[in-house]
Amino acid sequence: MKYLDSEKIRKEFPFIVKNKESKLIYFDNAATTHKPQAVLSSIANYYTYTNSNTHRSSHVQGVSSTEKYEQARQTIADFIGANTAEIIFTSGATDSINLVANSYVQNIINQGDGILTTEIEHHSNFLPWQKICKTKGGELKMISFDENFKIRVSEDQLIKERIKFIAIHHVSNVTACIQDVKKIIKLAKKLDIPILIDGSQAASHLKINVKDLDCDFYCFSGHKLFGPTGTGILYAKDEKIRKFLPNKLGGGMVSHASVKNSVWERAPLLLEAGTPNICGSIALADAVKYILKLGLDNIYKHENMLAACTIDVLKRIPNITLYRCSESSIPIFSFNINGIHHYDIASLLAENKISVRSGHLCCQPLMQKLNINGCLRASLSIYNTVDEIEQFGKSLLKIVKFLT
Amino acid sequence: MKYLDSEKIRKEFPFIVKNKESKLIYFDNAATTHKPQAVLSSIANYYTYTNSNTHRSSHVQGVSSTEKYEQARQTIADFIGANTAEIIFTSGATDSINLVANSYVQNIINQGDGILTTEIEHHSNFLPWQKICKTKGGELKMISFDENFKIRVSEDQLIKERIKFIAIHHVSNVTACIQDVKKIIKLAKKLDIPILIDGSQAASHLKINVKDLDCDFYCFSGHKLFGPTGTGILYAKDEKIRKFLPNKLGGGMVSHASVKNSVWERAPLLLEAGTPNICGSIALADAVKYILKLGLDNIYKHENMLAACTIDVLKRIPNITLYRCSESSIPIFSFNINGIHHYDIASLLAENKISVRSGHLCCQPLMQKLNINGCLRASLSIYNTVDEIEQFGKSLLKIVKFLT
Amino acid sequence: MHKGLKEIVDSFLLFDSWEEKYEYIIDLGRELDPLNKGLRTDANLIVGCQSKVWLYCEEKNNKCFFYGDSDALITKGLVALIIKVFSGLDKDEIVNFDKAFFEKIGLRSKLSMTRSNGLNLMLQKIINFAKK
Amino acid sequence: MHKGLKEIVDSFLLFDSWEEKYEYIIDLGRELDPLNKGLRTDANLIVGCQSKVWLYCEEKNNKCFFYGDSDALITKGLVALIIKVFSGLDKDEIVNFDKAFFEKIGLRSKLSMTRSNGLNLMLQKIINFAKK
Ligand SMILES: Cc1ncc(COP(=O)(O)O)c(C=O)c1O
Ligand SMILES: Cc1ncc(COP(=O)(O)O)c(C=O)c1O
Repeated sequence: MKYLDSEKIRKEFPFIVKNKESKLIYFDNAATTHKPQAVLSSIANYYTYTNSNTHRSSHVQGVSSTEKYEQARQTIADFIGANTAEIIFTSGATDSINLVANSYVQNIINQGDGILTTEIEHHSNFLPWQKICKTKGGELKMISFDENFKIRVSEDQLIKERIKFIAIHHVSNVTACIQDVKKIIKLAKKLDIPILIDGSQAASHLKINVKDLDCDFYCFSGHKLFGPTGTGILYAKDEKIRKFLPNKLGGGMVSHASVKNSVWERAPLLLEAGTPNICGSIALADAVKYILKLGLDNIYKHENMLAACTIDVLKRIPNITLYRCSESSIPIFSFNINGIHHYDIASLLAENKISVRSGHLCCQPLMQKLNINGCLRASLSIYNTVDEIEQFGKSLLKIVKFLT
Repeated sequence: MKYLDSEKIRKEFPFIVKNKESKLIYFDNAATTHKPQAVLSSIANYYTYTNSNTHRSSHVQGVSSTEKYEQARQTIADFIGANTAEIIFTSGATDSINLVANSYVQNIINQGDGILTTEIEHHSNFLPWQKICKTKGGELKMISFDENFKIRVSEDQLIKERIKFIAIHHVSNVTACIQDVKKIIKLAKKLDIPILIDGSQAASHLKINVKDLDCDFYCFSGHKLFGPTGTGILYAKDEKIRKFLPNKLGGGMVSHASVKNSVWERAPLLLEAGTPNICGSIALADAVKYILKLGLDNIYKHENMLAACTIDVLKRIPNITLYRCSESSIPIFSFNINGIHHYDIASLLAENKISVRSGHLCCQPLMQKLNINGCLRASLSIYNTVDEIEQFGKSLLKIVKFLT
Repeated sequence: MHKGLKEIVDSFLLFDSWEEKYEYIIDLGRELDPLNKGLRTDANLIVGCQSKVWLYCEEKNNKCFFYGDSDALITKGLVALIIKVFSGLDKDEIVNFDKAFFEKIGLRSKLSMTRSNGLNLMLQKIINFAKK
Repeated sequence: MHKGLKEIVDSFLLFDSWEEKYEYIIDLGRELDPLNKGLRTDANLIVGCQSKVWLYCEEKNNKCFFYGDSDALITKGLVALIIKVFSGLDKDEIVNFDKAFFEKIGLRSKLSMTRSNGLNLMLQKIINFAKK
């Protein structure tokens, strides 16, 4: 029944080790995860042994820094089944999505064209499309979803609404729902509509293969994947990346520059102007290696076990409303307790050394749809334990009683 | 005569300590500097004790992470004499400059307007303006410079060329020249022309006060300032930052979002969409604290001493041409040796464990102006020593002999 | 420190458990004068991420008076506490108020630079009002 | 490993100092057949950051032949070395060429994924030519 050795894993995370005594329970992993020692060591080692600017030097550290950086790109490419030259390093999922918006989508949307997305998106995968529609006279269209938060697109809608671009989440940071993106991508491909998948909440939980999915764009942040802050990935299909116009210009992205004219490099370098987050990207690759060592299958099964426990515990709370997919999902639990403000509960959980998120979770359109002003969210990761879940349940019960 | 204790400083840089045995000489500090232990510890401590997403959580780590991040902003603001709300965290100088280009300059340049810059700029402070001129029908105009690489602007030029924006370097990464930016800013202010100063090569060498300078924008990268990769700063004057239209949209930059409409946050949060490089920015503030502890006055004097030594050594090299300001400058030395390709010399210096840069140094317009295809660059920092300079001189002599 | 403040600090020092502390805070909220419906407007709303705070500022005879509300129990209690602290002071007293007070009663984190609960913004609004 | 390669590796093993090694490399460059002026075109230019490399590829009787030049002495030597290694091989031999060879002679770093000297791009061009 045990897919991962959680005791061993907990020892590999300095944050968990340091908070052992204080018995802190960290259930805000959908916001950001902690980092294993392997990642901290990767950072320290880079600055101690390699540190140098990339792509420009012939000296030993310069070459070695470039090699490590490009190997990191290879590691990420392998992780999601892409070609190396299809991986762009960004500063996070928000940066990745905006890069697609500014360098590509902006140039293909004309008056009256539709961009299709959902009300379940994180603001980062919603606002950029809203802006393009505003500036280019396009229309932002919504995909409907059922009571399980599963989205449904029809060929009919795509045609009728003149959809020229689709942007959807792979897994929601509120509902935990794993969307059947493959089916939607297939439909999009049939009509030759480029499609972006926001994998921010998928990459640390599911095995991803972008070639198998056949999407045009896929993105995620490093910091939600046991990697450092300030790192992110954009996968862009070769045929699409060629059409990108750079939004950021500077060192490293031109082969020739003069007062009159400049000749650009090829992607991905074209899209990584300036000194990149060299150390961050290398450490992110080491986070990926850490995940691969544990095995995504094991992680998925282990987290399913944790999810089942959490559901059991939450069922015992009176007047609870879960906003959650009952089908395939990851260990995220968004909920409200009737008559009690989510913020009151989050505050008192914090007093009880349990960290959960409360608020609109950067998903205001969904909150409006659900007709709530926010909710609580407990989100688990590989280092969380059944004991913690039970403690969470007990504290929650006590707090609910206290507040009613 | 000794302003800094270099032996003590060397012990504070893990990279230098680890390379002590191999006697590596790192003279590529204009590309990137090494990081003191204080910065490495800052990173490790953040991930071990604080790690959490900012601006959104009520739980203990969330609050503490936000506080540390905002304190970092305060530290940087104090460092350059700005108000806290005028500091935007970016991923580097290139990112900062492009932010100004995309969020502000793009909206003020019309057909026939001029943008004024120099042929001495780094590509990162050149290509964005070239692009805006191309797309908006503006004209890219050049400031002339004397044999010392000092630039000279006249009121006449500003008026005649219909200049609507000025972007210049504070210190050049090739010529080491410290420009009298204050004088130019004064002129710009007189005609109400917004002006950006690229301080990438200034921030680790000179005391900067943006209020005293009175520029509208000032920027630099963290990694050239003993801080981590993937960090950078943009200072934007309060009255200007209010006019920025965000180029990147996502979590944390709206106060209200709905399918119909969104209401934006105020700057600087408006311009920092998505999870920022929290750890990186905090570590950058710790790098700044490290600099302040040494004292910029001491650094400046110490580096002047190193520069004088280097000049002495280079004078002994036959057939050398220095591309360098003989007046106020920082310890950067760009040169060629007549009849020998710069790359050949850099390669052999690398064989001799001396790291210098060779090539166009991301300054192709300047190379064209100088009528060269590239050059060598030795750039020093606080941990470099007189011994290293002498060793460099000896090796260089030997190599030049070998190649002629 | 005026007498009301001293009383508050003393109360906080007595609490052994979070239950006691928050019972006190929530009770403060219950005792808060209800905000005039006409003042519960968007103009008086301070938008934080998690709970709503309304705050109305008024000057009478050189003293400042504050009226507020929140949709969350604990936040409402904190709004009441802040009003208790600042209402009736003159502008100078508000501007020079020693914020260590909030530290003393262990609420620093609730009032820090986060946008999460709007309390920091509320404090800023009060101080800005006093600075005008 | 063809005989020419063995010879190169053996030479490199004998070098005690950088002077010897680079004398050998530079000499290789001096012995390189000069590139036909008509082939020193932008189309044959491989733009690296630091030194220029021209490379022209040709197939004759199922064998590949390469001609090249550089503006830097050492790069020219390395161009000569690479041409020595690959010229005269058939396409399959090139595609399957064991790149550990460059490691053996201590030039891995000069041929790595950096754009700094164009040598890596040169190698890529040769391999791409062979793959066509
Ligand atoms: C003068 C100058 N400006 C801008 C930059 C760009 O900095 P970064 O590559 O860190 O974005 C550099 C760094 O090479 C520089 O020296
Ligand atoms: C589904 C989803 N998309 C996008 C994002 C934005 O990620 P980041 O803030 O790291 O850019 C998040 C993170 O909160 C997310 O959960």
